[in-house]
Amino acid sequence: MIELENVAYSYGYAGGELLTEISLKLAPGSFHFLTGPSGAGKTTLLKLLYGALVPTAGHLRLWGQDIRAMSRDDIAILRRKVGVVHQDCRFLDHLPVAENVALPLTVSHQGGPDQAQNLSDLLGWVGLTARADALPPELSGGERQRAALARAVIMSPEIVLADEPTGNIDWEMSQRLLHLLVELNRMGKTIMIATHDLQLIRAAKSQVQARVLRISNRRVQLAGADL
Amino acid sequence: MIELENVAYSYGYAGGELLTEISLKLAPGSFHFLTGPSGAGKTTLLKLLYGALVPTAGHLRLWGQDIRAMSRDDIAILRRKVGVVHQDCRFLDHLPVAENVALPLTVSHQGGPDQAQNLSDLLGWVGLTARADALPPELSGGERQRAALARAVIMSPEIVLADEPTGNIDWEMSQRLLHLLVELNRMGKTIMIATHDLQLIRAAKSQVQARVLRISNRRVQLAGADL
Amino acid sequence: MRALHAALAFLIGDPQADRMVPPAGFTVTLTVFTSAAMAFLAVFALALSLASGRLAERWGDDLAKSATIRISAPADQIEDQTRAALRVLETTPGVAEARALSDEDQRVLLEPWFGPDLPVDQLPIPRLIEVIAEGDGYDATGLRLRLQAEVPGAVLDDHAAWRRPLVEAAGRLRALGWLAILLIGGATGAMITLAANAALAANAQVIAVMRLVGARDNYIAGAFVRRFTLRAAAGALGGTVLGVLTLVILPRGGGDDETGVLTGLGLSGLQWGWTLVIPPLAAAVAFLATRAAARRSLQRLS
Amino acid sequence: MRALHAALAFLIGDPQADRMVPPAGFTVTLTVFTSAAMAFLAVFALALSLASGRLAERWGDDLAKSATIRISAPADQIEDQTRAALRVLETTPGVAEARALSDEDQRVLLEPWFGPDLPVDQLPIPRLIEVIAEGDGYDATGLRLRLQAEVPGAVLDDHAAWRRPLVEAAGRLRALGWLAILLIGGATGAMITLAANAALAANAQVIAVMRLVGARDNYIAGAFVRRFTLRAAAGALGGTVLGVLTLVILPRGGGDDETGVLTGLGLSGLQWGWTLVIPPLAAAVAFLATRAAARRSLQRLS
Ligand SMILES: Nc1ncnc2c1ncn2[C@@H]1O[C@H](COP(=O)(O)OP(=O)(O)OP(=O)(O)O)[C@@H](O)[C@H]1O
Ligand SMILES: Nc1ncnc2c1ncn2[C@@H]1O[C@H](COP(=O)(O)OP(=O)(O)OP(=O)(O)O)[C@@H](O)[C@H]1O
Ligand SMILES: [Mg+2]
Ligand SMILES: [Mg+2]
Repeated sequence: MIELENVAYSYGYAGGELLTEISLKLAPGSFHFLTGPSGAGKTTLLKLLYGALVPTAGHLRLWGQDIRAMSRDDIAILRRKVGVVHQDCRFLDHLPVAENVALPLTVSHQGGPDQAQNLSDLLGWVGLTARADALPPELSGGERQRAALARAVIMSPEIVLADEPTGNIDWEMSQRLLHLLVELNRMGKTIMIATHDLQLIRAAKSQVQARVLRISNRRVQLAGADL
Repeated sequence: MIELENVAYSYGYAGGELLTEISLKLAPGSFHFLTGPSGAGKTTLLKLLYGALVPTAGHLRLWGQDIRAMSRDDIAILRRKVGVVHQDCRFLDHLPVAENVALPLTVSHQGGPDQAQNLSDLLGWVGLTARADALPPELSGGERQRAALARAVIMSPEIVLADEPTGNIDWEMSQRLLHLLVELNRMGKTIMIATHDLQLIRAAKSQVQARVLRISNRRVQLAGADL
Repeated sequence: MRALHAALAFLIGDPQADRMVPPAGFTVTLTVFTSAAMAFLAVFALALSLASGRLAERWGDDLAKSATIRISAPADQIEDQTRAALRVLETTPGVAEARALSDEDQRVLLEPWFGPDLPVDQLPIPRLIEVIAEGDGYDATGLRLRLQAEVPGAVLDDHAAWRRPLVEAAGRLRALGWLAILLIGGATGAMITLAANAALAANAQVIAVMRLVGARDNYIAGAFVRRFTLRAAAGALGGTVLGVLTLVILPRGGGDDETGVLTGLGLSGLQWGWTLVIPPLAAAVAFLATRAAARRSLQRLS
Repeated sequence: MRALHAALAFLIGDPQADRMVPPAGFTVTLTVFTSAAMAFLAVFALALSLASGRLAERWGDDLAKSATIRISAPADQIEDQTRAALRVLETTPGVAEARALSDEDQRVLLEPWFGPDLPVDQLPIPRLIEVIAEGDGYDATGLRLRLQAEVPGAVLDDHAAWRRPLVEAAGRLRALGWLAILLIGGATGAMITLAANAALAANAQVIAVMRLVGARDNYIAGAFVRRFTLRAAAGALGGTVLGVLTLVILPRGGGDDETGVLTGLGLSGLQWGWTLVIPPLAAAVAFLATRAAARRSLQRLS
């Protein structure tokens, strides 16, 4: 569903390409971790995957379409199949958490009654039931990340791309979130998580077959068994 | 230097007090960790400590002054003795990283030549020399956290309050940052770090005498030896 | 029919989409206030223009009947000279009509000076010819020269000519009013554009979030454009109503004489209809300005 | 001296502090544009006010010398009645001077009608009295009644009274101009306040960061206030210069006759000085508006 062929990306300042020679295929139902030192380009790679950035070289195909041939509206429609957790979770600060989480449904005109049930189940699972009516600026750091994850998965998208989703969350809650993603993966969804948390990767590996990708030296490599 | 006596805090929504009966003394040269589940009130407690929030009950004294008796200008002056790393690191987005890091010096009119040396040493230590001229929105998540830590310590403040400073940072870099804080502590500064990262706490305990506080059940308790 | 339908759909909008734009904020207040203030000023400029327009017309009409020619000559020559003067006037471009006054007419004219009992027929008083101009009027200097040559006893007295600059002044005032309206319209457009841009810039996060969850450009832009257009229209409506009320309340002088129009600065009859144009015009300006601003912002933030 | 020093320090500012406020942005552009547009309109309103003011004065002066009293009576009574009329006029409030015209004066007056050869002394023509009014003038109806009672042959002819409504109109126009200036000033203040508020709201993060690093309220507010005041002053200066240039370029009619002042709508001599007041006034409005906005914002975001 997402294919990268020799993709390179550069933000255009001195220092040249940030990522180079990246060839990667995200098959349906696969589970990936993405690691690498801070500033290696994990967020950049995820942004390429959901069309927020366009490769400076190489080919990137999303569901068979070349990203360069897509209009902004095409990308908007495509985003409805991709759930994204941003590293700096952003919300509509004037709408309560529940509405923010349901935003993807609203935008694609799908707010039905079974979706409402779905929403409250999801809020319960990420532990935000009590804060459903709060405004996003009133959330704690970890609560924001949980709300962002809930928003990313509410449409049961075909791919979930999560950027450091547990950076501000305690271990128990991280486990719950991981469980949610593992469940989605078992339903055939593709998952990719960028993280520094090696413990999280270990925990996942005991539950699903996860590939660990590592960005080092501007390239993406399969990480060894040292994890 | 900071004393809390029976302090309570409530954001005023249903559910009552978030923190209660908190009595705490931060002595000069002490090293504290603050843990607790997401949403327990770690950030709230730190905000109380630097005067961004005022207790709803109890007494809070900063350098002997009661917080309720202080004007906004008093608090501003006091902030110059406190280095803060926010959980969501905020910067002046139109100024380059180096200027942002030097902001506390600028505001207190202290930008001399030795400070410039200090600044570049500090940027080197947190690994931002190459990004010194970038604007904050061009930084990666981890780079932002490192810049925020650099900004917090540039004045060699008497207290450093860091809220989840390594949430987006890889293990090696976290060690470097911890080292910086340990060095400051050895110079007599008081450090308090809110974190979920148990590995970080363990690493610190092998270097300095650190107390681990845990917020649970709305109160602050000394965590046991299980860490 | 389709345009009406589109306009209705626009007015009703998509309540879901509208919720995504933060409801209040200073840029929104600014838009309402700006369009209200500008509409208020526009009403005044409009009144000024229309009033000066009427003034220019009336004074212009008066000007047309403004000149007399006086012929003083020995009693036996006076008839000949009068005929000669009338011949000259017939061939003068810009003169619509020329008529010698009868004794009775002259008596009426002189009454203010001598009272009603003047024995006009016994006095050696001159003969008067009334000249009625048309269009831009005649060339007074040229006419004087010709009369001097052909009718030695004739003197042209265009005693109302001093009003001509007044008529011109009224015309200029009217032009100035329209210029002010144009300026006000342009300034309003620019201010609403800037306010919309400021709002869009302040809501960069809203746009980023909407993009992230798969909202299309039209959906995002629509919400902003609708909000600004409706606010601008509401503001303009308020400003217009206030302006009209002020005009109505404003003390008016002279009544219905020729100067009353300027004195009262009021509008009359159908002219009030012009003010109805202001709010939809402001809405249209706001619509175009905001749409352009939204498109540019969305392009830039892509 | 101290005020000057403070003003200078304000203008120079703290370049370090100024860097903390994002330099550009639509709210800043909006401020410049708004104050420019408003200054431009203010120049026009000022010109309108001053020109109508002069017009009202001149026409008012003319009005003062606008009436005559005509006394027609048998030759033997005419001197008595003239004296009686002068006595009445002496005790009429609002009459500055009254003077019976000599035969020579009358000949000059009648010349336009009868030519220079009229045998005034041989004709039963009435005696004329010139009445010069002062202040608001006299009560014409009352005067008429008194003359009717005491001087049967007298007729009051205030033949220039038709100008009175014109003078009133000019006065009203002047008042309208000042009203417009007030409105423009108020609207400018409100718009700048709103723009400053919008800028402060958009820069909540800047304020939060500055607070975090220990900046005092005055330091933060100062940076915003300085930026807005300077921009508003610059905008107003530009708008004023443009407005003055437009006034200079605008074609002017009639020359220096009594109506020329309105026609040209220009300013004369010292009046140009008034336009110099506009930019500092705009700056003062901006200063006060922004400072109030900044204080409120800092209070709210504390
Ligand atoms: N918009 C931008 N313009 C210029 N440079 C950028 C921009 N965004 C990121 N960078 C730079 O590109 C590099 C990679 O950034 P990226 O955010 O992809 O890193 P990351 O691997 O996600 O790091 P982290 O773990 O700290 O989040 C960083 O050095 C960053 O400074
Ligand atoms: N401004 C606010 N208004 C209302 N409620 C708030 C506000 N800020 C925080 N809260 C609530 O108070 C609780 C504690 O928040 P706090 O940020 O202190 O948690 P935390 O311990 O730092 O959590 P995390 O580890 O997730 O950062 C949370 O439930 C949060 O929703
Ligand atoms: Mg990242
Ligand atoms: Mg927190």
